[in-house]
Amino acid sequence: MIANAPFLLVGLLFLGGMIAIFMEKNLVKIAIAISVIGSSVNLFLVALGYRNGGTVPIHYMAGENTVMVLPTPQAMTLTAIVIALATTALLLSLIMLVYRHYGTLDIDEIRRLRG
Amino acid sequence: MKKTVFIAAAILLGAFITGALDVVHPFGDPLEVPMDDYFIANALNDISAENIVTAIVFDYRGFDTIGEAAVLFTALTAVSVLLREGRKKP
Amino acid sequence: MNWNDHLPALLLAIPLFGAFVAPVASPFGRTTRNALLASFSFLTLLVSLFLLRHTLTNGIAVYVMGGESFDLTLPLGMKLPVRIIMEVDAFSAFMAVCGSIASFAGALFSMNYMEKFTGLGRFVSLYFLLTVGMLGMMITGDMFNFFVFLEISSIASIGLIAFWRDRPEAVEASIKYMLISQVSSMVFLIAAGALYGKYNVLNMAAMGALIKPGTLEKLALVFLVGTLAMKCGAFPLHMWLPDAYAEAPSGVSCLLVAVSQASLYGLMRVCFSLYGVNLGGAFIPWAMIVMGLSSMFFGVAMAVVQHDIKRLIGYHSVSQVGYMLLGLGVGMLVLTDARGMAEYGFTAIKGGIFHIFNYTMYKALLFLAAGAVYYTTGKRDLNELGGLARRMPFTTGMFVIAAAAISGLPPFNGFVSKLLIYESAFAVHPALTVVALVTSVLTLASFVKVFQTAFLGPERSAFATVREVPTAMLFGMGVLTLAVLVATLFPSWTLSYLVEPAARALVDQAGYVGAVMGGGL
Amino acid sequence: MNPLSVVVRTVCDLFAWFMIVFGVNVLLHGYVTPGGGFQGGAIIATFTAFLLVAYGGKRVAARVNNKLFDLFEEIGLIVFFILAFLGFPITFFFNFMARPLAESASGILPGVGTVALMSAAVGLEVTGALSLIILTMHKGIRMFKVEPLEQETGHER
Repeated sequence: MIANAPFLLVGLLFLGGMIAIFMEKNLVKIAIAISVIGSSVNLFLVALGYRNGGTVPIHYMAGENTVMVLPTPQAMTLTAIVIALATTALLLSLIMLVYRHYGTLDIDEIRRLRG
Repeated sequence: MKKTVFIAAAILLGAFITGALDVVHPFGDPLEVPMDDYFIANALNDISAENIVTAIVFDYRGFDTIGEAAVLFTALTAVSVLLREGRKKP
Repeated sequence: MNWNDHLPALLLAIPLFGAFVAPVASPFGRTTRNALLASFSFLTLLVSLFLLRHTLTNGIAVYVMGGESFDLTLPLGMKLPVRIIMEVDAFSAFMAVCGSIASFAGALFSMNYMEKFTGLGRFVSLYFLLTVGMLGMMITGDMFNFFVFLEISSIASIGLIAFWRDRPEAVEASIKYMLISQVSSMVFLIAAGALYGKYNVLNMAAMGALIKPGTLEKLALVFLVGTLAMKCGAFPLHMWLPDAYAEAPSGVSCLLVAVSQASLYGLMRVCFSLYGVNLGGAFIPWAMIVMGLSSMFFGVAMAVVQHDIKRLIGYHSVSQVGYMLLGLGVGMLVLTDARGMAEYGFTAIKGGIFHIFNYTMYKALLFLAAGAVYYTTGKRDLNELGGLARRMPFTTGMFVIAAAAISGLPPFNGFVSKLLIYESAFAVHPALTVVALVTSVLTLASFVKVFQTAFLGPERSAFATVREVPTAMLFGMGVLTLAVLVATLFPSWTLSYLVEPAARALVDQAGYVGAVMGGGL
Repeated sequence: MNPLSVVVRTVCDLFAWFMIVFGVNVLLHGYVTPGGGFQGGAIIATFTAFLLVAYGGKRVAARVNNKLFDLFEEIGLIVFFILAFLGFPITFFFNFMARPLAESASGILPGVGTVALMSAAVGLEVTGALSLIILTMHKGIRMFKVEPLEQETGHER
């Protein structure tokens, strides 16, 4: 159980992000919470690829050591980070527009489309 | 009332995810990794790439990378669509 | 080299290239831009039709991205695939044809519809990227690649929904969709990562061969089903869907309908091909049936009271998605039971798949017709519309065809697929059919109301100068009308030559797995 | 954004250029050292952010040409696509220039073939795209000064 601490940390981060999304009223804080969730997913992918005693997956840096950490999750994380960056930029632009139109960031007051 | 339901749902989801992560495999000890071992063994010999991660990103899983470049391009396009200067109403 | 073997890559490469060159080409003026939009989406449609023909004659097509040969799925000395593999069976090709027809029609429609607005080079680019995301989700065979295309399609649709950024409602709909889709795609990535961590493969077919029932698999299944059902607009989190469909420009709404079908495709792929016989009990099928029934009922109940014509059609989307979930859920329920499958399960799956085709066509047509009304009158509120039938005869005719098809009036294609779903759901429990029938009646009532208030009645003085929409828009609607009419006039041909191979491919997990893993498993 | 003090601007003048050199280094050696197209591109794009913070929006908007970044981004994307497309007689994305380790000891282009070229192309694309995103979002602040918000034509008939 204690050896799985990285996975539990990922779960806690995710939980914190989810609660922040539901609790917070401010759109910028919600954007931050979504970033936290994205980071927790990236952390999860990297943690999946760790092998005890493994080295960096680059041949001339690893030297004679043949145990390397898994490279695929690192490649996946690279992709996921860029995607998270792109979505954060878009989300912030949308929030700028929302503030321009509604004059508020409170999610409860943005309600022209209810019903 | 609504808030309580949401928080309960969030906690449930978080607990689910924590539970799922706990049974993946013990941290630092993946059991069998045929795909990654293939990459580690063959990246240097096949395409003489020292950096295996780069070899995966641009060769073995290169199609993901063009998707990723497309995501960045999409985000740029969407941002410039949202914040464009429109024509004024006459 | 044989071009037929490279069709899966071309299907994605053509619209992707169109998206990349659109910003370069758009300064050359309106004609160049429109020619780009029309020609590239037509090429995509053509490639998808060839792909469908190829899969119907030659079976499942696999395409290894970057491999030494397009069909060398397993590298030398390996039992598992390492590269990204596109896997196109009859079901994927069928969905890709639906999607590219909607994309082509929306492109033709948008040429005139959007011409008064700014930022059109970017619009074309985003439109193609949305098409790429949709088609990529439909033909990929790799979990992580599916996630990448999911993100492309959701980011592109967010940009397009908020395209009229000077309307507060559009921005609000867009941000609502963005919050939901971001959380759901992160949960999808967690589930995909957990499955990768356990089995060390990312290919869906290989994962389907390796997967064993267990705790992790069950949790991952719940996550995958939940996120993908959310993205295709099923009941508990359907709130984004009518807003997004109503506020997007009409040509885009037409494509968004097909994009939500791509999420439904992912859901079916996960349930049938990835898990298949390992679904583990009746929980997921029943969850899907209940989700379908409640989407149906609440969607139509909300639709009846709407005044905004596009919002009304958007709420009907929720209820129509319910039919497909019901049909495919009933089929999933008897997946391991050969007798039940032969008696009613296969019929249900056929009904669900046929309904996907019908729904994409007539719903896209309805959105385009509503867009045509908005284009000529500038109004979307039903209380301000009236007497348009004489002014816009073609639009009215096509709207009537689509409305009859969606309400399931007997000669039309909507009736055929709904009948297949009714009779198979009746074998599970009569109450399912009752709910479906009530939904159908309410759908009819609501479309009679729309037709009566918007198109019939006395002519309003405000619309004295209204004229029929330009030819390109009529062509866009005509493509979809043609598709609806083909499915209406030749239902048995459609069922036996298009729908049945697709249903067979969907049920055949061993075939899907075997195409990648070889015959050994 | 207002320009910061002269200290910051001098430091920016001195050191921001090293950002570009370091980024290009990371970008070009992606296949041997940690790094690659995305990382290098992101480092180069930091340069734009530096300028924006140190010199303020007005001066940057006057001096920096968005067309340049547009060009970077388009060239990167299209080169990447064409490199992927050139593998077509075999498969899309086939690494047609790759040679095994034994044969690739000499020569200007290393045996990784398209990996290095694609990495450079992606680096160019990421540089352009990230810089443009920053500049566009910064330019978007003007929305808050215009009253009322510029309306689109075309909604009315």
